[in-house]
Amino acid sequence: MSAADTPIDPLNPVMPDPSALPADSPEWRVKFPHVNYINAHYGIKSWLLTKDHKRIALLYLASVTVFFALGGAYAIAIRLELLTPPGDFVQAHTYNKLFTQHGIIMIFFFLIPSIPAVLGNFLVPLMIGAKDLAFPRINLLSWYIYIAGALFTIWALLNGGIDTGWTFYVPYSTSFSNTYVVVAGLGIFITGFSSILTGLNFIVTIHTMRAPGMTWFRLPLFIWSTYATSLIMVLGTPVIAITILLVALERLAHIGIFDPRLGGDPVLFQHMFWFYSHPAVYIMVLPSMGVVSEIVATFSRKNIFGYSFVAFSSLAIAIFGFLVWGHHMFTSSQSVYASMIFSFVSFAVAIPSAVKVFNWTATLYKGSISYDTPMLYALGFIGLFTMGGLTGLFLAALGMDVHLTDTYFIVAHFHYIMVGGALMGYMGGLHYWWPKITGRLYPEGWGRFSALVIFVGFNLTFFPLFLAGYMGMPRRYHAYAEEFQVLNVMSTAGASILGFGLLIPGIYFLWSMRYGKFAAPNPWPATGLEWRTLSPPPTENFASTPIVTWEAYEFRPIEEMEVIGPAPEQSSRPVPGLTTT
Amino acid sequence: MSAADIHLTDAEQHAATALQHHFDNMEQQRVAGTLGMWVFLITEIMFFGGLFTAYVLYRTLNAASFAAGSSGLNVKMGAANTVVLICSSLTMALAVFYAQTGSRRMQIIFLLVTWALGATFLVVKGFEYAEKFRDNHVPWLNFQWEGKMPPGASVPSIRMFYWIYFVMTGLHAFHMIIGLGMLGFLIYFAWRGRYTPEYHAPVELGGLYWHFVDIVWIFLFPLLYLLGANLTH
Amino acid sequence: MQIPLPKIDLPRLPFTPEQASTIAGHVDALYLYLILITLFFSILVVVLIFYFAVRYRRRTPDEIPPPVEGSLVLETVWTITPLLIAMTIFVWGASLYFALYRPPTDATEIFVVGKQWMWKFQHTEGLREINELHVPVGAKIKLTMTTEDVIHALAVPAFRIRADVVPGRYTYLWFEATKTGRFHLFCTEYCGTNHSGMNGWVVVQDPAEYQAWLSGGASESPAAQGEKLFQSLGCASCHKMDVQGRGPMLIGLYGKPQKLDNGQEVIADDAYIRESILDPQAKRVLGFGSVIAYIHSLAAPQGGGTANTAAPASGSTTTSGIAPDTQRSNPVGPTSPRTQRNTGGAMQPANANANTPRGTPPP
Amino acid sequence: MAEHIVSRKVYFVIFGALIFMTVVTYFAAQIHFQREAINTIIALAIAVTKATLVILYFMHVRYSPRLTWVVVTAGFFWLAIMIVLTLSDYLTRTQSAMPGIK
Repeated sequence: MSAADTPIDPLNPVMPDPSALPADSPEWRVKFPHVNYINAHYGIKSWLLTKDHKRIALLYLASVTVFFALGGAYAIAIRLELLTPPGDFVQAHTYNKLFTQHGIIMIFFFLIPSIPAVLGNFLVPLMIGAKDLAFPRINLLSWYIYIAGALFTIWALLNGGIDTGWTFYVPYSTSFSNTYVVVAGLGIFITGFSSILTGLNFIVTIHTMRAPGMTWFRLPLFIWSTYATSLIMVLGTPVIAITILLVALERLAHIGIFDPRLGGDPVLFQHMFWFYSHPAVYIMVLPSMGVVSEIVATFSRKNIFGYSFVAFSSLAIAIFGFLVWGHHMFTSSQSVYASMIFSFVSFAVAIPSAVKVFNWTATLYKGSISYDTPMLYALGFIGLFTMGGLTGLFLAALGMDVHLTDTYFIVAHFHYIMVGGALMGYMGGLHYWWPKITGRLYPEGWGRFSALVIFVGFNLTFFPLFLAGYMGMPRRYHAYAEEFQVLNVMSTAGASILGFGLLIPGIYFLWSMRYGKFAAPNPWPATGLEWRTLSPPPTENFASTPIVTWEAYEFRPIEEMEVIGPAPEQSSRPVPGLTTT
Repeated sequence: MSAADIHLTDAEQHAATALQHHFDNMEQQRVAGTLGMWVFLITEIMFFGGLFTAYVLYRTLNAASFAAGSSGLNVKMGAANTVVLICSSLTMALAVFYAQTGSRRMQIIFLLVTWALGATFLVVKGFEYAEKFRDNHVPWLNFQWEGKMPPGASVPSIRMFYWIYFVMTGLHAFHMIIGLGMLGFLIYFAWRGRYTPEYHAPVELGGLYWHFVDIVWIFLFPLLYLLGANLTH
Repeated sequence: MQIPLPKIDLPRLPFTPEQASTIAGHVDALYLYLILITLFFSILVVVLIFYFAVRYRRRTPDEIPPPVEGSLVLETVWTITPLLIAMTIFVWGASLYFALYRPPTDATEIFVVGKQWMWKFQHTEGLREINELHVPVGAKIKLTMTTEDVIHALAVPAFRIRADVVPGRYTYLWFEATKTGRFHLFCTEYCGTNHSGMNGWVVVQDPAEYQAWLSGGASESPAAQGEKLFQSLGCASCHKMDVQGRGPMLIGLYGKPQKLDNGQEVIADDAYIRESILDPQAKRVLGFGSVIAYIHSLAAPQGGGTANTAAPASGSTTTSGIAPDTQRSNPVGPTSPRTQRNTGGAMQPANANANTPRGTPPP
Repeated sequence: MAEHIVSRKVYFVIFGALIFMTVVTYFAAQIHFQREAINTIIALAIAVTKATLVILYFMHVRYSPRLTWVVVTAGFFWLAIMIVLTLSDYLTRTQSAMPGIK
């Protein structure tokens, strides 16, 4: 009987003989894991007071998952209500709260923090070869701010909710809604600062903390897109903060800045709101584009076709994204000339997105393509994002938008970008870096299966809504006209498949944290710096500051991609609780 | 600038005890801090920017009302406060200078003077607010308009001018209060001798913040106070 | 200036609403163009992805394909081509937009007021309607719109028109209906609890029929006249057609047994319906006593505005110190700049100073 | 790149200029010009100059790396985007072909 089979008595631990175990076998890894960021410290305090960007990423992962589940539950309720034309499942007032809260939670508490705060936090220092973000304490603070904002919002939800739509259009939100607008607004206001601090941290880190040799054009494309995202966070978020502040003041003290009865202008609110909220769409989808660039390169073992075009298209999207907000207001009584400017720039901003899609596709050419789960998500992303982007052209076209805006066409379009784009990228990224984050592999078969289920469920949910939209079905309708029912039944059926598909990864990710196979430092293999340290990485990421001498996505045989960090044998130490010393 | 561009000797690196673990050297830490502060300041620009946008819009639409509203403000107090803030910016800059050159005593003196000037600003602001309250010019509490009514002006728009005045100066005053708290920290740590010519980033960053708040006022003063000054004659 | 649009005769595509206005065919033509572009690019991308994914699938685990250099020519091509295509869409879309938002000068004006949660229409002849708009076929109609409370949006999918209705300002829409019939009309800017109930119909009639309707609708059937009364007397605000309102739903009621709140059951025949209209409390349907209980509670005289009785949202807890009735007692604005001439003071502005819309009323 | 220490003399010169401009703007505002725009232009021109001096000298941007220049410019540029594009709606409404909006 070998030492590995001996049951260990936790009260009287006996040190097994290391020589009886083959080095770096699974048994070895259980008994002698290398010191990494997860096992370096124990106890709840070591997590809540951590300044390690990787641990903060996990804190974010846990919190956004909770909010995703909550937002998803609202989505299911909405789809159930829309199964039949009359409003029979919930009251109209309740339904209005459902879609408002679905929107607020999914946008401000899931999509905006998801990739930047979870994957970005984890990966930015690893990818550029730094020990941590530039301001670790501010990083932790931003998580606490996020939680504080979340608590405010949850308080508003528990106390009766909010029914203004996530867009908070005045004067409904300021003078007519009898719900918890100020509290929920305060929650979003606070959470905004979390987003600002995260973006600030990334910008400074990427500028000042790159490892020697890591020039701008050797950066992984994920870093470029995170950088572009951070620019939007920093430049846009303060505007939504002041806007919400003004809404609250208007509501509490009738300052009249938006209220026409006091000389204000409700359309000004829309300008200020969309100044942030349109670029916010790019906060959600740009990081996904970065993830997809990484995945496509790794799983076709090819350098990204037109690297610099993809890199600069991220910046172009971030910058031009600030010039197009008026396309949300074509029917709002905005000046027709202003509409023309905004429409024109909207078409211009479509180009960098198209360039990205073409470059990803071209990257596959003469590659060595494997169909691992992250790649399925990435390919799904390209297809769905293409659909979402092209339907965006419908909405940017002025005369067309008049017929389509505020219908289900809009709903379908932005879900193709938000779910088909941002969520697919997030799921792909989570699978791709899961071995690095946890040191364990997820079950590949289940991964592929759920990716397909999600893809099918997603399309069934949202494609019919394009048709319903063109037929004229208005959005945010609790009860709708009979002629739209067939499409809505399809959508609800799709939503149940989508919901089921999303449950599967939830289960196997949890399972794999304990039972998954151990991951090698570079399981795929990929080229980024993050793959040259151990899985999971040690607290300071690399044993010594890496010196980068290779270009981005320079694929070489795996033996040549040495691990910068202590070999597992050297760094091993017994699991606490099993030591005798 | 990346770490690759930075070449410092080991001795220099280890000399600095204030170096945080994840930075390679003091220079990198200082550059990161400064850049971080500047990025923070542009978020502040955008934060105030929302109010400036509202101001510009409504002023364009209701120019007469805004001029009328402005004529009800106390230009002398506004100008006095402008001078106070400019003085405080000078003293703050000098405090940074003495931190850079390593004079603990002068540093503390100038930080204290800056603090006092900031407090003066707030006191004057307080008197101004009290005056507005006396004149029944506080929209939430007691707004009544009996002042100038040039052609084209309307009371709701004048009331809105006063709202914008209170929100903008209130937000600015809030930033001043935060600045005073920050100066308090700087004074305490300067007194403890924490800041040396090698490590004085907090003083420098505090200075950037203080000057930014000054700049906001430099714009608020003409936009709010001077707009209707010619009406009072 | 009116940009003349060429005549377009496009057959109705699947999953599109009826084309019932002169502009509808143009919008559908642009739609078709956009669909073709979408199909072209998505099929291109999907086919390429599938082809590459199969053709270049990984054959050995340690295979490393040689890197491929980028191509400036390709990048330029796929930057410029989409840009050119996008510009064609932009020009087409913008010209339609101008056509949609420039009412012809010879159009007949109809005034529209949105209100939580109903549409009020007023013809220049003085006739008023709620949630239903009668127009003659082939006439150019210009809608001059505003709202009493929040932002609404008027949309008629069959006409492919839509515009927000903004408090404190007039907005405009125009259309020329090309076929008779009843077409859905929706509020499409979220406006509160009963947003989805804020819809109705545009009834397009032959000019002769329309004239008859204008002059009192003598030629209409009793049922149609009754419906008009049902709408105009406000019955419809509680007895709703599609959702359960404050009063019992009337669809499928006639001739069926009804449970009453005193435990009895009656057949909803002519006599019962007549009695219920004249004396609603005589036999009350089970579960609908709350409005009556509310009316009872009003027995003691109360001050305050009853001018606008739109009740606040259910469960009206006020969170922010704004009492719902203080918000509502000051409804904005007149129906239209011309109301005074047509209707006397019935729809005078409540607070002329604050409510003056930013724009000057049309001449 | 080492830190640049600005001399005290520079600070005092800038301070003098700032105070001088404050006095000028104060008295210029009392003058009743025929066109009111002139008052605004003078006041704003002085404010922009003062802010620029503070940024360049008190905030050391003049002696800072190019990145700082970019950051500062970006901040004001984005503010300009917000104001200009918002006004592009309101100001072109006056020439709008939509009748009634004059």
